[in-house]
Formats: sequence, structure tokens, C-alpha cells
Amino acid sequence: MVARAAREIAPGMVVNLGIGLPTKVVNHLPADFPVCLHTENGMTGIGPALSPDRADRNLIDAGGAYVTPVPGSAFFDSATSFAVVRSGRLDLTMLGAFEVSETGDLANWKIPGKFSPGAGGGIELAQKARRVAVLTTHTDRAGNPKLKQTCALPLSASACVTRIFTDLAVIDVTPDGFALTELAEGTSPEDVQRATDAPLSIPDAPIPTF
Amino acid sequence: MVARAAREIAPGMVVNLGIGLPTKVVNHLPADFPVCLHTENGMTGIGPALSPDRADRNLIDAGGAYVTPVPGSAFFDSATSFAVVRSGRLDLTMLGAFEVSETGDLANWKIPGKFSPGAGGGIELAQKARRVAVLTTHTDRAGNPKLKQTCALPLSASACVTRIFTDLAVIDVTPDGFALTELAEGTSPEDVQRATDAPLSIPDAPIPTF
Amino acid sequence: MRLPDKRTSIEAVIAHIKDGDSIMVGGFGVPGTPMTLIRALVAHGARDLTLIKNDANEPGMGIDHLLQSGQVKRLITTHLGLNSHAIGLMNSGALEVEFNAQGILAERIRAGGAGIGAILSDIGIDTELARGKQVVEMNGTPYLVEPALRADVALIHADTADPFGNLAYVATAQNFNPLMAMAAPLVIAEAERVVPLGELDPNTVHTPGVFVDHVTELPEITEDYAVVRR
Amino acid sequence: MRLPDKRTSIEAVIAHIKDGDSIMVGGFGVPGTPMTLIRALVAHGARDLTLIKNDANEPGMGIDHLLQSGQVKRLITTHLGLNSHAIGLMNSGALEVEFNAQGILAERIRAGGAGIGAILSDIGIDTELARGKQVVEMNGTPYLVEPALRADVALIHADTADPFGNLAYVATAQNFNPLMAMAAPLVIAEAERVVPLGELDPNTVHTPGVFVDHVTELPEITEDYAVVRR
Repeated sequence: MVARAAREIAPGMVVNLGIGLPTKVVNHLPADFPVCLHTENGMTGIGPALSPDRADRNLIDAGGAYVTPVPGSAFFDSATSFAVVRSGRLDLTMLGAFEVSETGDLANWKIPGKFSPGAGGGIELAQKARRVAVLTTHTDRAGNPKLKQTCALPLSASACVTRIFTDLAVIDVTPDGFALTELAEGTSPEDVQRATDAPLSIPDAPIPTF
Repeated sequence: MVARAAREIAPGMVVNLGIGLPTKVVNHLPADFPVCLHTENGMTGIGPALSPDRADRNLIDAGGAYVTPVPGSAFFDSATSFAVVRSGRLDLTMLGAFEVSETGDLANWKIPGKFSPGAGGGIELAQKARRVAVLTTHTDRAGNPKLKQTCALPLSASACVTRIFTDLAVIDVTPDGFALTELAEGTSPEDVQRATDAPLSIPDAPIPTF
Repeated sequence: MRLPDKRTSIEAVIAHIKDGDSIMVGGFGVPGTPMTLIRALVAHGARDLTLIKNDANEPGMGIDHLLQSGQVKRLITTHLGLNSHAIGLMNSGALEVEFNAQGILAERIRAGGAGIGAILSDIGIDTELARGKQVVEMNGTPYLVEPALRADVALIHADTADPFGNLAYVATAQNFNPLMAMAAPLVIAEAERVVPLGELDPNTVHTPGVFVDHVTELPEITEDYAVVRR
Repeated sequence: MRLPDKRTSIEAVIAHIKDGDSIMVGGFGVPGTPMTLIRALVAHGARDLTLIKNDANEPGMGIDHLLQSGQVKRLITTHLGLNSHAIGLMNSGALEVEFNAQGILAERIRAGGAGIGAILSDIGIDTELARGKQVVEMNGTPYLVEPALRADVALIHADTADPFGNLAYVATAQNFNPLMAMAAPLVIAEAERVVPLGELDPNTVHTPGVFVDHVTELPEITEDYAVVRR
């Protein structure tokens, strides 16, 4: 699924990869792929991550991982960093999710009573990136669907997600709700529907696999 | 009067000197005087002006004069430059004036129908510097008083001026109106009152001269 | 990963500009004014332009060429004190002029670049600059609403650039350039030098290339950029 | 003219802080966090503090020392994800926490430093972050009023400083530091190196010294600043 998500990145894009699974997308981009990776704590042009032994103590990404620059990197303050996001210069963000609704609402920052560490930069990424994709397991650890008719959890932003990459499928958010677009190798449309808490449009044509 | 105005600058101050007469104040500061001069177009630490022959084409002050840096100068953008002004980091500005009222209102940017080139940074300097002094001839070229009961011209800011340096006198703006504080050598209080279009408090004690 | 290359010719980038466009132009006086891009815009001929620039340069310099060629309908600025020609156009009604306090123009442009709607400010609140502006009370204090300003195009002058569009300015040629370079969907930068990727210190970049669409190296530093002898 | 010298000892500058003060603290994770000033503030003992910081560092690091010593009443932040201790204090009611969207916290601090009253923003307008906020319509579109944020004191970590207080940061240790360094009437900077006046290139200063009140050179770069091995 991570490799599939990586193919979503078109040459020349400015991309922010959220904490967790999305961060791993970078490992699936060719070395000479023309892309600009952005991180909220004030950097464009992120290179490969480093182990603590070789790390620069002053150079982390927003998730706290030690990273490297590439030729042409730039460092800037937090206001400028979110200016990139809010002014429309971020072509794509890939985020994790607790829940995604069939209208593209995203909940990924708070589980009342259980987990409320604050949203960090997640609200602005979800609301203002030109395109928001979600990269997540199809169900949570307890097996509950994350793709739902409506989100029960507090939203990060409404109607923001356009595509979801899971371990089972690639699903688009359309005006008619969730549409199955691609399947993971060995998965059937019925498997995906069973794990999804909302109706799924399934095309008549053969469904590509990844 | 310019030399007298220069004595208004205390060690350690951050000062903006307006276009025209105020700019000349800098020539009366000792070489090792600890002060930080600011200019609106984005510089702190202004050094002496230069003739065009020796000038750096990229280094001007807000009036367009070619200036030099001092050790410890900094260059910054126009937003940061006015952040200095509006956030209270400017201890003193000295400005020119068309009119000053006895309540400290300042008009120095527009003569309707005659002169309306825009206010530039003058509004913010007048409204936000911690202390606003005016440096001006006591009367205009036609001999009309510039110090008045009320300003007839559009204001730059109201109740902002606290002290006025003219060719005739140093005058403070007090809750009771204009107060004569110092006299130019060879000038009498009556001379100053005659050239002033508002009542002038004249102290009983001997008045210092400059 | 490698960062994309955004180097283009001046003619190719100026061709993007259309009649009626709003255009931010960097510079405060001569320093930072993209003289070569301005000359190319004169040659290109786009009309009915709205220019946003701190000042109108001086007669025969910078954006005065665009005023003289009649390409400018409206000018959003802070003062025209050094350009009697621009003042004449304004007074005759041939040029519409909107004056902003200088730091407020800077903040409005910055707000446009930062993707915020407006700032609340008390600058000029008791002057005629407040006329016609929306007033909002916050905790009982009135503020003017100063809306964010964006443009269709921004024309930027930098000292040094790299192919990705990272820009560095020098001295007081910085002024409005870093703000305008964030506030348009089409940002065109001319640079005195374009150096290979990796030669600009990532810590001293003033405008991150992520905001810049096209970079062009100046073939020469013409007399337009020289010290002015008044 | 020469620029004033603002070098002071850490003890002398921290002595300015009083019970009940609001204090901005730079840093995003370890980079840019003024670890030594924080340790000095713990030793100083001022109580009932309001801290403004992007995050709460991790247990046993940075501002967590101030949380552990019970000196903090209120924390204005964006997320506490890496500090379970801070989350515990919040959940138990021992620590009042105000969450802001990260870029909005940055803009509110910048607005404080820029001397503007507030920004109008649509960030989080349809989320619970909008609760209790003033809403203003501009041209028919609703915006949240996000008031400027200032503090009594700002604690800043820089890589290099000069005696006037010009500051330069490195890599991602920049983050909130340049914004906070403008947003308090008392700005205290620790620097890894203080170089003689004139050694910092005026073009690459991140924080002009005009905003800074005290500069102190770190006697050593302690383990507090080191790479975190999780």
C-alpha cells in the first residue's frame, strides 16, 4: 500500500507526508524523482532519514525523526512553513486517519476521553493542502472499519479527503460516496465492502490490483 | 536646532529619523555613541551617508539616500521593518511637520489639492513610536505658523507629538498645551509666541538657550 | 529525490501575463526593483494592469515605464513622492491610485502569502486612511479590517537564486520582495546570479523556492540598476 | 554610532522573571529549545507561569522540567503527543492547556511581534477548535478572529549571536524562535556562539538585534541538546 501511495506523487509536486505510515512513502520514490518534500517544522527538500549515530541534532522532521537535506533545501520559521500550506503551495498531503467519511471528512487528531494530545499541524494540512490523501489500515486494531458514512470523532477538516490508500484497496471519495478504484493483490471487492462501514461503488470493469 | 535635537537621543535608543531635516541629526552624534538607527525600507544600524561615487547601489535609506552599514547592522523585509515600529521597539522617531496642534496632533503627509503623494511609513511612525518628536522650521516658507491650536490638514496621527524642535525654540506638548522649554540663542519668548498660533506657557524661571 | 528545475527565459515567463492582470512588483526605490522583467512587460504590452508596488520609482525608471506606456489602470502603493509623472497621471484621473500605510501594505501582502484572510490593525484608525474600511471590535477595542492582498503575478528581483527558485536578497534590495514572492500563484524571479543547486546555504535562503514558479538569470546588470545621481 | 552591547549572564537575565509571568519558549522538539535558560528558570523557581511553546518536549527534557517542578499553571501549545507526563497533568486538571493549530499559534505570535491586533483565519472553522472564538464576516465569508499573542518574556535559542543581539539559527532549530523573539518586551537569547559585532553577515541575520534585550553565550552544549535515542 505504501508503494502504491508513492505512485500518487507526480513529478514536480510539493508534498507533505504525515507522521506514521505516510512518512514511509518516501522510501518508494526513485532517487532522481523531482519532488519537493515539506515538513511543518520548517524545511523543504527533505532527504533520507538517519540513525541517531549519524544525525544532526538540529535537523528533525515534524515527527521527530532525524533527516538530511538535499541540494537546494531551505530552512524557515514556523509561520513561513504554514504559509506554504495555507497559501496553496502544498500540492498533496498524505495523512493518517482514525476515521474518514464518505463525504471526505477526516478525523485524525482526537479520541475524546482517550487521546487528546492536540492537533499540531494536522488541521491546516487537512484543510488547506490542494489534495489530501489518506494512508491507513482499512480497519483499526480491534477490526472496526475506519471508512464510515459519518465520522463519530471530532473532525480535522470536513470534505477534504479525495483518495484513501489502505492495505485492502484504493478508494476514491466521489460525490456519490466511496468508490473502489484498485484492489490489493488477493483481496475481493466483497472483502473491502465487509471492512467498510458505508456503501462502496464497485465498477463493472475489471479492477486493477496493486 | 539640529544639534539640539541630537541631544534628545539617549544612549541605547532605537531611533528612526524621518526624511528631510531629521536625517541630518545623525551628523551631530559622536562616533562612538551607542544607538541603533532604523530605516523603514529594512535596516537597523545605519552608518554615514555616501556620495553616489562610493555608494552601494543596493543600500539606501527610506529617503533614497545612499548609506553604509555599521558593525552589527541587519537587513530585513518591509513587514519586519514595521514590526519594529508597531511592536514598540522604536524608542524615538523624529519627523518633519506641516502642522502640529497643541494636543500633539501631527499633520505631515498631505495638503489636499496641492500635495498628496501618499503617507509612506509616516502614519505608523507617528502613531506607534514610543516617543514622537518633531523637527521643523517654526513657520512655513510664507511665514505661517506650523504650531497651531488645531490642525487644518489631514492628520498623520492624533496626540502623538511630545516635543518640537524648531529654529526658534524647544516646545513641549503638555496637558495644558504648548510649553516653551528652551530658546534659540538671540530669540525672545515673545518672538516664539508671535510665530505660534496657539497660547504658549512661558516659565517664570530663566529659559535655557541652545 | 531531487528538487525540480524552474529556470526559464524572460520572454517565456512574461508571456504568461494577460491583459487585466494584477501584478506585484518588488522594490523600494531602485534596490530590489525587477527592472529587466519590467522592461520585458513593456515589450509584451499587456494592458489594464493593476500594479502593487511600494512606490512608483522615479520618472523614467522602473514601473514608470509601464505608467508611461499606458499599461497601468490602477496602482496600489504607499507613496509617489519621487515620481512627479505618476502624481500627474493620478491628478488627471488617468491612473487610479490606492494608498496604504507602508507597513500595512507589507502586512496585507504577507497575509495573502500566508493564506490568512485579513489582519486587524489600528494603524490610521483616526485618519482619513480609515475611510470606507470595515471596523471590528475585539475586547471592546475597534480595529480596521485590512484584507489580505494577492495578485495574479509577482515580479521579484533577487541577488542569488538556485534552479529550484530559492532566493537570497542583499542589503535594502530585500524590502517587499520576500513578501510578494509568497503572495501570487505565479511568481517570477529575476536573479543577478543563478548558482547550482546546493550552493545556497539552506539557512540563509530568504525566499524558499517552494513559493517560486520561474527563475531567470539576468544576462546583464544594466544601467537601470545603477546608483541614481540626482 | 555603535550598536549597544547586550551581553548578560544567564543568572542576571533569568532574575527578571516573576511569579505569574507568561513566557514564550522557542523550539520544536529538541532543536531550538533553550535548554539552559529553562534549567536556570527551574533553579530560579518562579511559579504560576503561563508557557507558550509548540510542544511539551518529552518526559525529562526541556519544559518538562518546569512541568515536573510544578511551576507551570497554563500551557498554550499545539500538541503534547510525545510527553505522556504532560498529558497526565492535563487530564488530572493540574495543568491548564490551550491547544492551537500549529500554524495559527505561529501566526498569533507573529501578530504579537508585528504589533497587529489579530488575524482573521478560516483554519478549523468547522471543527471544535472554533468553539468560543469570535467570528467576523468579510465580504460574506466568515472568519475566526485569532488574537495576537504576546508574553512577558521570550526565551530563545540561537546558533550564533552578536553582542547587539542579532541572531542566526540553524536547520530546523529555527521554528518558533524568530517569531517569539519579536513578541515580548523582554527577549532573552542563549546562543551557542557569540561572535564579535560585524562577524554576522547583515544579510543572513534571522532575528535583528533590535528585538532582543539580552544575549548570553552558552558555557557548554550540554547533553540536553544532544540527539535523542528513542
